[in-house]
Amino acid sequence: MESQTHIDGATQARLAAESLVVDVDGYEGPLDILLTLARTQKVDMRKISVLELSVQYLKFVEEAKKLRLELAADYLVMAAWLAFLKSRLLLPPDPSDDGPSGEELAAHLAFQLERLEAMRRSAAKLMARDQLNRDFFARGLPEDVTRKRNVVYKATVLDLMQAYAQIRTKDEFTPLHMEERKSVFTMEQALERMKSLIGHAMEWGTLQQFLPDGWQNDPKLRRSATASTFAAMLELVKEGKLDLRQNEVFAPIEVKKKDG
Amino acid sequence: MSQDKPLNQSLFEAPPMGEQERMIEAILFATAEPQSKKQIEDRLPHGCDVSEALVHLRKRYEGRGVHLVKVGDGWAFRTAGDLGFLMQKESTETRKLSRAAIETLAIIAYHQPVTRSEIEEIRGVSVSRGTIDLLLELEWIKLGRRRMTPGRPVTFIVTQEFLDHFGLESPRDLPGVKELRDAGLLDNRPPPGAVPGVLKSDDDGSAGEEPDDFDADDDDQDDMFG
Amino acid sequence: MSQDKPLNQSLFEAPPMGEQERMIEAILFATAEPQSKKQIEDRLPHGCDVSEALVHLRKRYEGRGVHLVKVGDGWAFRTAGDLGFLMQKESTETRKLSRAAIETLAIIAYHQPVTRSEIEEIRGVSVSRGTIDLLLELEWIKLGRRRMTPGRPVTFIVTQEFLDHFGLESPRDLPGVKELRDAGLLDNRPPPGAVPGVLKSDDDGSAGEEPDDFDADDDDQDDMFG
Repeated sequence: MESQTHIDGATQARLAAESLVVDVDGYEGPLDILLTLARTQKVDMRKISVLELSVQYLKFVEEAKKLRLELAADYLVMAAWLAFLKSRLLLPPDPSDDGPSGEELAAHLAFQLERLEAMRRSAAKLMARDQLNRDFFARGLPEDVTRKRNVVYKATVLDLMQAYAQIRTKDEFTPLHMEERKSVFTMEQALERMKSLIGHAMEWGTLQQFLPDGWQNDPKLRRSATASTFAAMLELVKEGKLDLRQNEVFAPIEVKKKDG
Repeated sequence: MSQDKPLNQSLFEAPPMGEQERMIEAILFATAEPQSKKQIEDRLPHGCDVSEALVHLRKRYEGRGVHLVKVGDGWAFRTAGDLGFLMQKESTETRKLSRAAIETLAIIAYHQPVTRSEIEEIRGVSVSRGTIDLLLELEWIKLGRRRMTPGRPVTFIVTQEFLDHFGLESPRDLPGVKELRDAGLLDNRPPPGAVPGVLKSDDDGSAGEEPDDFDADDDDQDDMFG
Repeated sequence: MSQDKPLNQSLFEAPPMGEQERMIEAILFATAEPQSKKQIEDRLPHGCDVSEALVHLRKRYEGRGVHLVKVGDGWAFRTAGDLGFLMQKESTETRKLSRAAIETLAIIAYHQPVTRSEIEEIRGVSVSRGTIDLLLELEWIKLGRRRMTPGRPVTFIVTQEFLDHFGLESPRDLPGVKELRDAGLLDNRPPPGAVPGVLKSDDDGSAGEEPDDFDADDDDQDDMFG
């Protein structure tokens, strides 16, 4: 009891700083510490002395070092910044420096502290409000709304017709497609045929002469056979087995076995 | 009402009746179960007259949107009987018929009366029970006469509802294949000379042209539609 | 929703105001969640004046055990705050929030829409992912619009559930919000020049000033909330 009364101011400050340091885990970063230190100034947050606060904080970091406590990097960054701020506040302004003045930086720090303090107070007020399911209650026996879902299906005559047309198209033309194949002389067929005829083409002869029997008269059949036979001839030219010539546009195409 | 109370309770006065009413109102609003007088009493300060408060409260809610009602030996707030309709939320959803359904419907419309296996023959795929059920449920198709062939398969025909929905006077109003083609709804490739089996003449759905195997299938169907 | 009422509905006049009031009373009594005017309107007959009926209804329940309260854009009945002691059985133990969570919630409520780095700037420490997740899980906060600044950071705002939980009609009714605004404590005040560490720039959540690991976190968030 008695000894406590003898503790001087300096010791008190040291003890306070020490308890801060020991309890550093309980604080949420340097700003939190600064706010706690600021409160010890026992003035309106707007009238806080940032200079004094900087001194307090630097002392706190000193204590931590003495106690060999490891402070997280952001505490040290803040210490460095506050040391810088302190020098700015104490030294006359350097006219060549166009950065913010010490006063501006200090004002912003004060603003941050005031804002954090205000948010803390607001959070407390918020949590002190009446809360749902603690102080006031919603209907305990809500009557479920029964949901009746009516599904309306939509279809038009056009949908119907299109669907039907599609089915009919599929049915009608599948067999037709197969039949059509009969009127086609394929390139494979033409190539097969030409290879067997090459030996006879010692002299120039027209393409028409090489069309298969029965494919010359019907125009549809002739078109197909002409196209495939011509393609087959080109293939054989590429292979170096045939020569192909046409004297002028639309003139008959002539073919003969390659010399040598 | 004021029987067997503990001796010391008379030291505390019960809240005024209006306050008791408020309290019961809040309790019955917030509780999930109807509360008996005893349960209510247990929650209220000493000396409350639950019975009397309930009478007042019940009167207060007379003619309101919710009523104070007795449920067994408990009390609860309930929606007024005439407002029950508000507790139903009707929603309407418009859906498009599936392709299977619209094709099946089209075949029935164009070929009716038609059996299920005929539909499958025309579509080239089997018709699910759900598709037929949906069309039956929509009342767009119904059962026609049984086909007088072995197995006596059921046939499907379209209904008056179908005609109403599609704005047709009769199924004959459906455009024929030639008209579909003229309208550009069918591919304009030249029609082949011969048309195989399933392609029946448009304006009758006569059974005459069906292959025999339809009937065999239909046996199964009868089991299903019984 | 239930718009597809028969066309002739306009032939019927809206029910008298007293009746509209009853209907809304029934609807709001039956649902635990606040209902918007639109939701109420959708369930009432055509031509009802929901706003006016709500005014009457609110007045009717003034001083009762149950109140009609406005929550965001919804309306709900809630028991009077002074009667909470009667409902001990109903009260649910709310998870005890950490100081970080409470502060973060308050900052979001008072400063919304607010980015994560703004919250960090105000608190002076980084906000853990878990804190934000917890508040999201409680449905007390949700994502607002992205801020139109480099990096397009997400913002957080409070929800209707938050307002409902704390008995607030709107965020404007937060305790002391006017005083805070008048004192400039809700302003976004950028720090003059370069300020180290936690003292970041106010008006964006841009990557430039944040340690890298914050960015990583933010990326994760983007993934989560698309």
